[in-house]
Amino acid sequence: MSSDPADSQPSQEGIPTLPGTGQPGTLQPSSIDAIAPGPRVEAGFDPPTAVVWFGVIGGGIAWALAFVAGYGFGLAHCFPTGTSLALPLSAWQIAAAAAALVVALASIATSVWIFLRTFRIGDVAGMERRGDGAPPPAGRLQFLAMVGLTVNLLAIAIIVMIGVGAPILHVCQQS
Amino acid sequence: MSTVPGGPVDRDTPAGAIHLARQRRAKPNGWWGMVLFLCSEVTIFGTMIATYFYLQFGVHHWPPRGISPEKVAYPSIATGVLLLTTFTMWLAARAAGAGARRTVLLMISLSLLIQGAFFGVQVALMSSDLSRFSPRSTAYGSIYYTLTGTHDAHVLVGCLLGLAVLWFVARRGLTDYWSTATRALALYWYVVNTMAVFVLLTTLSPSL
Amino acid sequence: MATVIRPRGQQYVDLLDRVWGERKGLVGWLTTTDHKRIGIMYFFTALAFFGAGGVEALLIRTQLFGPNGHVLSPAAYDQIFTMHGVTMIFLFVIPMTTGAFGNYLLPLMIGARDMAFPRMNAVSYWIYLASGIFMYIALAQGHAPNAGWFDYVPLASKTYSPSINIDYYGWGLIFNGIASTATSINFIVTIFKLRAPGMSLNRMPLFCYAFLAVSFALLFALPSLSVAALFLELDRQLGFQFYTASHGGNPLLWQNLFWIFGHPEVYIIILPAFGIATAIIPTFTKRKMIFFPLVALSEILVAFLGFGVWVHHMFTVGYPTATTVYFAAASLIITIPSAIQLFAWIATIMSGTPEFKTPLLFIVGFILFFIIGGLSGVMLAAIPFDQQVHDSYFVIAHFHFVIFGAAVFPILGGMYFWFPKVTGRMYHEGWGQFSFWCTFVGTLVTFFPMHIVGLMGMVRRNYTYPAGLGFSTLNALETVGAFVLAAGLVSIVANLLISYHKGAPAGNDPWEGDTLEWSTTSPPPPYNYPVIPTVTSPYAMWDTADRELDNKRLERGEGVFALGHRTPGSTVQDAEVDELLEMPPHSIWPPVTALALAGVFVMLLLQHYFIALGFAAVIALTLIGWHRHGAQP
Amino acid sequence: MVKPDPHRPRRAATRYAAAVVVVGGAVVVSGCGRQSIISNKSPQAHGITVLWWWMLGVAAIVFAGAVTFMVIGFVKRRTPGMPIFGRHELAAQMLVLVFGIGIPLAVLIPLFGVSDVYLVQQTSAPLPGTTKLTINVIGHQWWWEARYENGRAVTANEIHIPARTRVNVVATTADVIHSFWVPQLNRKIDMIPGQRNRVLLYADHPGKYRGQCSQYCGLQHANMAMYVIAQPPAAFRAWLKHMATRAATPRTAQARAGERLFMNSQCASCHFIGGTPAQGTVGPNLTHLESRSTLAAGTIPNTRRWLADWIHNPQNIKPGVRMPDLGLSWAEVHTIAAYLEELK
Repeated sequence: MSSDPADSQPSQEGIPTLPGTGQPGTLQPSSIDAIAPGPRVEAGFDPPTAVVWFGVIGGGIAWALAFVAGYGFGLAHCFPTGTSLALPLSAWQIAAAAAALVVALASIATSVWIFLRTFRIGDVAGMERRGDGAPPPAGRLQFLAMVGLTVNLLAIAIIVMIGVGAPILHVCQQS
Repeated sequence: MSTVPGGPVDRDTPAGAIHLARQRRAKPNGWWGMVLFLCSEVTIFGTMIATYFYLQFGVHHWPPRGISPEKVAYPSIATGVLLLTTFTMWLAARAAGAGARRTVLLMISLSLLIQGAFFGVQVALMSSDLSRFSPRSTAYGSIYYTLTGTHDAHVLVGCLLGLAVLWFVARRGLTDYWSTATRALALYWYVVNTMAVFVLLTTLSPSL
Repeated sequence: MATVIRPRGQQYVDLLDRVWGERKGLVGWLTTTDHKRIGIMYFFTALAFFGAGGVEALLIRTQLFGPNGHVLSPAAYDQIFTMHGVTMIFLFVIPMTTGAFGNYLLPLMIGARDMAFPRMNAVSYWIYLASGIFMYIALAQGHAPNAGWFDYVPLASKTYSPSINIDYYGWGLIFNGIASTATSINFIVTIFKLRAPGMSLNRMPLFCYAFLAVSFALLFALPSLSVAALFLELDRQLGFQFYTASHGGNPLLWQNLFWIFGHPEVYIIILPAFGIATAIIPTFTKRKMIFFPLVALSEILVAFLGFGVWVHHMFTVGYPTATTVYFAAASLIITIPSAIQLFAWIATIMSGTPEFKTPLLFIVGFILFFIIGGLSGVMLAAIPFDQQVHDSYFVIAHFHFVIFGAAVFPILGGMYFWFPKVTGRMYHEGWGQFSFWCTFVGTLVTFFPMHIVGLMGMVRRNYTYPAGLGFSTLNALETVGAFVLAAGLVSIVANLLISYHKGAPAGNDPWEGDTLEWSTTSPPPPYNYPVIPTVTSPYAMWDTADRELDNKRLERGEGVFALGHRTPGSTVQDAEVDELLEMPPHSIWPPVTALALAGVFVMLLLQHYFIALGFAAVIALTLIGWHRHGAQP
Repeated sequence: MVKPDPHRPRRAATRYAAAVVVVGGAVVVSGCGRQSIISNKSPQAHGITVLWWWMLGVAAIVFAGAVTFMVIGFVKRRTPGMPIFGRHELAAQMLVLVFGIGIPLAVLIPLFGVSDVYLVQQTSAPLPGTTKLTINVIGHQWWWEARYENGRAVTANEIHIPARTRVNVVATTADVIHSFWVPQLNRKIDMIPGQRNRVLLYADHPGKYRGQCSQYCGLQHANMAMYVIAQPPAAFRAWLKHMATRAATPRTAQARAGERLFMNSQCASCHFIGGTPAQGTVGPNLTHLESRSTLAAGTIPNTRRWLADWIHNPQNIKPGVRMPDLGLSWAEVHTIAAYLEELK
């Protein structure tokens, strides 16, 4: 690569020596590896990551477990061989749903708390800026909280549906 | 304008590796890759264990008539011994972070001995089982041998991985890449050991 | 070299060009680890399989043009409809979305220079290619799988399918699954660790959320399929008894395992389409997505809930109602995330300034089809109705509206949308809009009447149907529609091929797009960005100040990382720069490894287990060679 | 580049509205089909049809609403500038909340209650003691076997039931998975190896209702149809009594020759004819073959010509069928046909 007179800016440097190729170079690795770190607003409010994520997925996981348990109990009990469960099937199903509901409520409470802590009433545009793209951690927290609110809402709906629906039906009536 | 650690630092020297391990806030890519791979492996074991019970629900006699329930003693002892490697691998991973090459080599070789022994025992147990019942006669046999066989295969692969890491760490020293690899190997064994417990409980469930 | 007046900072660009330059020609393609070239290879391979699957579809439609058709023999028909399903799902849609679009665009959108594991990325492609060839060898031999893509036992067992057909299916899917698993791991780590500085979770483009969801879904769904297929092959080749009811096995085990994979699979197919839609809509409405957090959430939530609905494919197998109700509930609620997204898109179009260019037209078509398919999906979550129309043409209509109308239309729109970025040239708008209307009408005419014949009692997977049940007219109409649809698809490919040679230069950002990929040149250089961009919102390209800053930093040589294949790694949640990663150079080992793996599976297919073991040893050796340079895997 | 024609999306909208209307009409038309779920002939099928019409109505409203919104967006598309921040942000967000979460929840939960908790109990297996008659229907590749409670009456592909009577069908399979489906009478039920699934059959009126195997079961899945024939109870009892009798003895000489030929050829090893040496159970029971209107599971009508063609070369009519091509001469074929025609 020829160094041409046209390039006479102060920031102009030659090409550094590359690993392997024996070309002359003067560029300083430190300057070429320098970067401004990602912008970050210092956190006034920054709860532990685990808490935040419990607020996001707690209800979902609870539903998943209740659902697997209910399906498992149902199959175990209603298979031709009929494994006995000590308690009636519906009791197990209600218990699983109830337990899940408690967890889901705890989870939604968490996300509501975080949402309120990170949410400021402002003009529409302000909300928009907060809603997407506000600097972390506040912006990220509010984002996750909003997600958690919705996830848990749906999780609660579905837990109630199975908790009520399954016991109403005849035990082991083949569909 | 701050300098990114790891840029000027040469990550292919032990010194650079230690520096990186110290200043990292996030887990390295290799670590994440192994974690996700293990998610997939755990799902495989979960599916097989679920299969075991699904098949059990469907039949009146489990294990089927003519097949005596598994003996509890030997498999339990073997698994118990295997669990020791959780500790040795943890030590290896920690030493890798600190750049203590000798400790890493020692701990991995120690684990390899135990794991190899475990594999041998498993093979012996399986051959004795095969003399008692065949995977072709009933679904019980099929899932029993597939489940245990899958776990043994994971142990074998783990041993091969261990040998590879041992060799490269010995030859290259604890570069960032191979110290991450050591930590990933440790993760792998944590999961394989955990699965060993679940597989054991599943296969012994008729005898308990 | 002629002396040129270079802009300030040009020398860094020259340096990057030198460092990242790849080999030319065929060798270059074989050994490449560049996510863009791999994406392009994925694209053309998937397109080829799309063609094959399309031809199979046309054969099916021709056979069903009238009652008692004689185009295909029953045996041929069974192979064709099975291969149509397998091809479209495993060899076209997934590779086209995750493979082509994901590979090419994800690193660009998050401002990285490559995937987290470039060589693993390459090996996934080669494995996918090999698995596709593996399955099509079967068809060439006339031994293609013939028990349907769902491959129910005992029909697929050795007793009722003694020939090798089903073994191609079993081993082929495990083989293919390895590639997808590797890809999804790669995507997740890339999204977690390689995001540009400042791209915290709440600033990640929605496209990336879609692909994150897909990757997780694949990661947890595929093992179930692989295990099911493994059991199947153990049954078939070694005489195990997993699925034989008379020996304590259970045929429903297959159905459970298959659909635990099979339903998430449906969302794996549709989610990238959501991602593409959420990339196209803001650009052409010049408006941010309404409710960014909820849209991101919906993409993840659909994938999550998708794991809780599988038995709605099995409502007729006679399970107790007390268990099926769980799945009915999930199947109903899962429509809500989709509804959120749907109305977010509609509201965005409604409150923005939509410019109905071809890509947006395809998205509008996608929205309309997705509503139809979604509504019929809700109906199928009503157990009694599902038990009535299950395995009828109503179901075919439903999932073709979802999978073709809703999953493929955004792919087509995306092809137009990113064509300027990938090729540096514009497509022909007039032809583009023609091709849209052709495809749109074709889809409608092909698949809509299927609802009606389904309600009239026409059963799926029949190679023929009798006259006198009222199916004939509508089936003829469907066949005509299928050919119109095919014409539309051909016109798209033709448009793009011609534009590639004759199209007007596009420039960096023809659409005033909102995501980072529009900031670099078209086509992007091997290193994607001369300067790693910093991000302060999910619509990076609309934050012009940030982009100005990038140019200034290039002049100062900040963040160019030109001393090797380097890209910054960042923290998972808030994307703060954490370390500087060393990317591996091009390598010949990925294709070699894939080849050895292919050897393993061919030998398993032919039941030469020891030779298979030998090939496995070869793989181990290649992996040793792989690490000779000791760079990132 | 071409400017988008301002009328296109509205055309799309109207086209869609039209399509919705069309499907409505066409579905009504389809009601006359002999296998249509719309022309229901039992309380169960009726319940499902009503559910379908309600769901279609709601779906049409949702679809129309969505299209309207997009048309509005199209009409207003000329609003100038580049509003990176929407002017109606709150309104738009509310729209998403209401139409994305609120209304769906309000619709889906009732749907769940009505269909998956209430109606499902009508269409699922009849509770013990609520049925008057049990029929064992066994799926074979590719035909249906029907065995009546008392075990003596056995027939194939044409299942007679008494009208206005709750019949308990036990659906099992002899080989692969099949699915028993008579759309006009009730939902379908799969036939799974190792499982005894049950479904309720009830017909409001006497009549002939077509059914078909609806789970892919191999090469001739397409030609595995059956008829459910609902008769007035008295007629049904007579039919059942007749079914339980042994086969009629052939009267003509040709028929007797046919009987000998039948018993000495491979036929007898697969087929069952009551009161004769033919005790095979692989193929359909032929004791009262002539009482059926179709052959080969609804593939061809049961006439002399078709019967002869079938015996002569079944593989030509139903490729892959288990019945082999016996290579009989036409003379032999007609002798056997003559015998079978006597089996009233």
